[in-house]
Amino acid sequence: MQTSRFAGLVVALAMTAGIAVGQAQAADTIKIGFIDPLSGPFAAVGQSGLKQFTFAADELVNKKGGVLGGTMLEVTGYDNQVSAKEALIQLKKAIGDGVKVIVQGNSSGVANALTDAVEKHNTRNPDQRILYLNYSAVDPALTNEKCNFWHFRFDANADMKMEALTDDIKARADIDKVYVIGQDYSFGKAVAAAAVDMLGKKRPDLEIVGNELHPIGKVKDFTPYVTKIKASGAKAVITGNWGADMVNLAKAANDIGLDVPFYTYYAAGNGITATLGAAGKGRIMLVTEGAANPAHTDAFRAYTTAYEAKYENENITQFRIINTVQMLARAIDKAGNTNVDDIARALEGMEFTTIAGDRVIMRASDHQLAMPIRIFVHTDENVEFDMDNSGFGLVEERAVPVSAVELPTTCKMKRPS
Amino acid sequence: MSVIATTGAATTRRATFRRLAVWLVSAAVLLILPQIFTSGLAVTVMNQMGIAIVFALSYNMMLGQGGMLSFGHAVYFGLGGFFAMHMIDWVDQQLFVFPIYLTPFMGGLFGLFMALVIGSFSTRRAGTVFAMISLGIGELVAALSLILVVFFGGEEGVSGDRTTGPGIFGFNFLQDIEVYYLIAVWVLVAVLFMYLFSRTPAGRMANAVRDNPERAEFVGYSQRTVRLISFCAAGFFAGIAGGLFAINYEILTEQNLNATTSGGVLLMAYIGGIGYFIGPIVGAVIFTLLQTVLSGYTDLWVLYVGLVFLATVLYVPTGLTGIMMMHVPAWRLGRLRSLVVPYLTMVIPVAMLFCGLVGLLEMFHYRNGAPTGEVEMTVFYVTVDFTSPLPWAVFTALTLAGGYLTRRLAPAVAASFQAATSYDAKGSSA
Amino acid sequence: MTEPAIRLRDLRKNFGRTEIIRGVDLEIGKGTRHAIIGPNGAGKSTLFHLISGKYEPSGGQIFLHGEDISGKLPFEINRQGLSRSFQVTNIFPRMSVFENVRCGMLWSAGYRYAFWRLVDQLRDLTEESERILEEIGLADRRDIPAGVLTYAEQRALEIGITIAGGADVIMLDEPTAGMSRSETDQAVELIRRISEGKTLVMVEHDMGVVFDLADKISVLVYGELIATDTPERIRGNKAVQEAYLGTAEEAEEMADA
Amino acid sequence: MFELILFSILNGLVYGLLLFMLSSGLTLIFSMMGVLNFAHASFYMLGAYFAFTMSGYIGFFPALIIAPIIAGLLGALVERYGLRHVHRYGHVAELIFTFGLAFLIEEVVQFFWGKQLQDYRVPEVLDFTFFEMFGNAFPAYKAFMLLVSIAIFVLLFAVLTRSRVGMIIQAAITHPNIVAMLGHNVPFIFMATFGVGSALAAIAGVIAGPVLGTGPAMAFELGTIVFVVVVFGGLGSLSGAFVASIMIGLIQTVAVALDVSVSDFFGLFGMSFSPDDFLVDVWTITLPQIAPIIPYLMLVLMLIFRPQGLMGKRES
Repeated sequence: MQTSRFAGLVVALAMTAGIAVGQAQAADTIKIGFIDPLSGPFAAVGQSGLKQFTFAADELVNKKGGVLGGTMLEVTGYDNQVSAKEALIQLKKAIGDGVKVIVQGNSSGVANALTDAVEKHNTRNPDQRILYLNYSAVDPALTNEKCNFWHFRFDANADMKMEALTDDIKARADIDKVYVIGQDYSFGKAVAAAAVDMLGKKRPDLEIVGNELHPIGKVKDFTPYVTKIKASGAKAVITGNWGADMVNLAKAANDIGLDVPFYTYYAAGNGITATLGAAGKGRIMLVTEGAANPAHTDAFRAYTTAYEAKYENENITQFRIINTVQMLARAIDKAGNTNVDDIARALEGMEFTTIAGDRVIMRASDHQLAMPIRIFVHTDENVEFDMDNSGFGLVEERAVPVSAVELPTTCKMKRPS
Repeated sequence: MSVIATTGAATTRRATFRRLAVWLVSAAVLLILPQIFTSGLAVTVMNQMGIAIVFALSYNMMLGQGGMLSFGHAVYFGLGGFFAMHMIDWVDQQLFVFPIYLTPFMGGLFGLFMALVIGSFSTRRAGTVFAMISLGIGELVAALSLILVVFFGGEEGVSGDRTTGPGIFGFNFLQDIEVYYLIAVWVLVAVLFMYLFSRTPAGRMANAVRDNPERAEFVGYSQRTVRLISFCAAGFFAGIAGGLFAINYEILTEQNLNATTSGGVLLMAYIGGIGYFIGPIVGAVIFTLLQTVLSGYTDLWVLYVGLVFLATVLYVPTGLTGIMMMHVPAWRLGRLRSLVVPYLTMVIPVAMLFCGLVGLLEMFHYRNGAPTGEVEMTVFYVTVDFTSPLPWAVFTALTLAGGYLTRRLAPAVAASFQAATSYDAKGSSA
Repeated sequence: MTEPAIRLRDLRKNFGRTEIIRGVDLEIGKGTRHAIIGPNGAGKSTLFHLISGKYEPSGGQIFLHGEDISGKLPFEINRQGLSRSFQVTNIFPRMSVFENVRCGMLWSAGYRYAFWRLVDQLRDLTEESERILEEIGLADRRDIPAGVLTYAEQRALEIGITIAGGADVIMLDEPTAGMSRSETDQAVELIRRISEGKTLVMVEHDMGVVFDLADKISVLVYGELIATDTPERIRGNKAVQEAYLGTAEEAEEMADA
Repeated sequence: MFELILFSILNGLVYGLLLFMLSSGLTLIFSMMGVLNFAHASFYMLGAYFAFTMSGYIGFFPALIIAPIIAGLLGALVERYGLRHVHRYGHVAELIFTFGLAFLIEEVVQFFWGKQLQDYRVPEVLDFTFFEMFGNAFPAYKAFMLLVSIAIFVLLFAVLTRSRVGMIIQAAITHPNIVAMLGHNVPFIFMATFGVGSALAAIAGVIAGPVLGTGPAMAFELGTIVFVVVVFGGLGSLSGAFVASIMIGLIQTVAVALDVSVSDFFGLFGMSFSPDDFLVDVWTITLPQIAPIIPYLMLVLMLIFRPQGLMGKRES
């Protein structure tokens, strides 16, 4: 007994002392802090994002000589465990490590916390400012009432995506009944509200036969929901569901035999495509930026091939990460120094041609990247780059141009003098 | 064994002085700490520790002191925090004037109120029934927090600005270091009051009810009321911790009251040792270090925390504090020095075992997610090629040798420990 | 005539269909030492549990100092001045011996659920607890956890907790069970001292103890009282002797005593 | 509406019987050892993961047998080297141990299989529509789940009421001390019970994995619901667990079908609320919206008003 107690003590103490699985620290780099989940239930998405960032920084910037004539970009992961509290701690940690630019994307809740914290930090510590590049959090508020000078969004916000989605529905006269289902939290509600609003304007004839919220992450079997959707006679379903809620919804639809399109935001990659498999074929539509199948440019084709060769089980799931890295590098070069305010000013209004050939603009008024949005379909036919090594992937069905998805903003940007 | 307290006035006064000295020293340490750990991260981590200390101690008012195992203590932490956050917002909107630095008290009152409401039915029974009710309430409140947007702000939560209210001594809490001192004061006050609570009739009877609820009823106490009082006090101090959280982070979200936070506080209290007043303090400090610092080094940190927790439950149910306290008799007897050599002989094998295990785990983990073609990784500042059998062999050998030596040496160390702490050994004194 | 300390009127208790206490009427006068005896399974402990509030009566009434306490909760009954010990040691094992005794007196000393007073500063409590520790002979065990005391010491502590609150009705459930002869003698002396001027009700198997201490004895057989009388008369009571024939040993003991 | 409810009831049964497979094991363990096993659903998860990996090599049906056996053996080891050790520190320590174990198993699963959802699919032989009802397909795999659940239920019932082992177990449930006196090897019985309980959970995992998803969060998601079932049904009561499983299965599915909101309810009494009301969130809550959290509400209410549960005899 005493023995084991003692052994326990030593192990515990040794662990407290800190396990050193250290990373080498290169000198003279510009540090980018990647603050997203690296452990816990959402770690898969975070880990994949970190790889995509590191790869983009290495391939597209560092291998081409870096920025400012030879300074390299260094991406470091900070585990925020998708918690606002941890994100703020990690932000402090990153600042302590000399990070100038933070990137984050998973969860609008965390994004709201971070943008708030960054603004406060920058106001309270003018000599230690940091830049926040949001590559995936889509809450419209971030570039509207909550906008600030140091926040830039490289993903299309939820309203823009809904604009694209409803444009697609507008073009399909066969869809006269739509069912909206989502997770019961801000994003799910925002999707529902935007869908009702925009469909009402674009298709007054169309009937919304169901508008439903379910608790997030608590529903084990979606069969009753799908049964209800089927009974309503809906011709299309709109959902903002992600993760297991998305997969289970699609599986239940397949089981019941609900053969209508599902317009989704997050139904691909990180195991979801593989899990959906045949169950989602032709049924799951994904509204997102980017360009997967077929690749629009050789450059993007080569890039994707190289990435998938390096990481066997990974895919380019977040095209916007490439834009984020490239535009940041260009802004640093344009600013000519690493002053955060200068970089931010350089980013404002920047016009850029993406690796896939799209023209995008970082709007100065609200720091929202104006970009085309595409509707993809989940299928195993004509797939150039599949996902999760499943044979299934996303094939582009339709592209909605920038002009159609540009929305006015309520942002009143306060710029530092 | 004739250590009877000679309750002379002099002894009492000396005891009182000694007790006072503990608090004064603690205050001094809290004052000096930021001079030693000056980095922004250190201050951030210390702020978090302060919040965790109050929260974990409040939890132990139930588990350790009152024998109530709760799986939903975050509810009071979170609700107190949300209320304090709204207070800060109301001050910001100039609905009324209230000093921000006192909002934790309001958070505490709200936590107390909610504890009173929920405790009125949940404390009727202890044991499994209480644990299950706390679990159910925790799930309900967490789920409702996403539905009731007006109060909880949905997924984004509620945020505000702590700097707008009337300041104190010229502090407006613009910088984290100012918040540090605010938290330090609150921690000191809250810990003092939690300690004093344990010394009141209500606090003593909480221990009695924990030990033997039936007997407590036969000396005039309703076990339910005793539990309710502890529960409310725990809710109050959890609410204070929530209020501190609101000031420090300026945001509260659903995560502050969900099962993860509730589970975390149980881990903290238990690893630290629920049988001692200071146990949860130790646990909160260590858990915060693991969560914020270790997580920067390895993705596997949660696995390590799980291993430490399970090892604690299995082998040291008295927690880390219990291990320290085990040595008090040896210290009293002046034999602590006799343990130095045996402990040192253990250091090497245990370190070997530890390095070997961690190395194997880390290599296995890294290999799973490594990019194609990359075969190198860094373990313990050494770069290794995980495709070659050599590092695997080295770490396996370290594990096995360390494990073997630990087992071999353990009885001798245990024997020296026995000798050092046993009263019957030669020169028995006191 | 003054109101008796305890009065039972047609008290009944059944568990399911099994009747354990079948209509007991009893008066226990103020200031008397009253023993309840009877063969195993007669329902003595159940009777204790009924009076002290651990069990709720199925029928009948219990009066403490003339007030109806039937169906009240243990702590309510305790607050009205009745304190009891247990047959199986029932202490606060992780608290110190001193604290065990102090817990016994917190309520009656008027401190109730106070969370604004510090126990260590309550001189009266400390002194009174230490006095009781002296009385039960555990003064030198003051600061060790009660759980590590020897059996006899725990029995003494059990009594200490029971009397700490200064209740005027004290019920002891087999206070000397499992003790050696010398330990029993000490316990008897202790009980005699602490019950001075109080009403004592006890269940006891040791006839020596019973006849030594009791002013009055009630005999309970199969849930019914067959006799209540002074020790001398009980000894000569035919019905009692018959009842005890089944358990010869105790009958002999009774004759010896 | 009628067909919607009927179909929901059928699905509710599938889900309810699955819950029973989990809750029966948990109940057995609780009855014998007095331990509410927090890690029970972790064995459900292990079952799914084992079967997922094995079915790639030996096929689904052999995995259906072997995965639970391995999980059961693991369970027995946990009892032997973990729980038995902690037993001396009391029930609270045991509860905390199983809590820690659940936490650790989740991490270990992520360590070996990663953090992603696993592509654990319905076996091809069962991947077809069994029948159609009012235009809704009922997949063959669900029928298979129903069949396995019922088979397990019947088997369990038969073993408990007809066999010698069952007699001992039943005796142990009601009079744990007496069985020890009869000379049965109680530690072994404990270990075996824990193993069998874990294996039952693993079977549930094997068959539910392809339908409800196989990922690191699956244990936690279902674990609390199973807790609700056993506590609601009455700790230590198999029949209570059965009734509660079916009830919760049905409530969760049927509630979804009924689109009623709080304001609809008050509307019955002629009350209405403005959308600007401070409590607007409360008035607009609908039954489907809260369907999955109804069980927790039921749990809390049951514990308040009848702590021994629906059919339980003892409290803790």
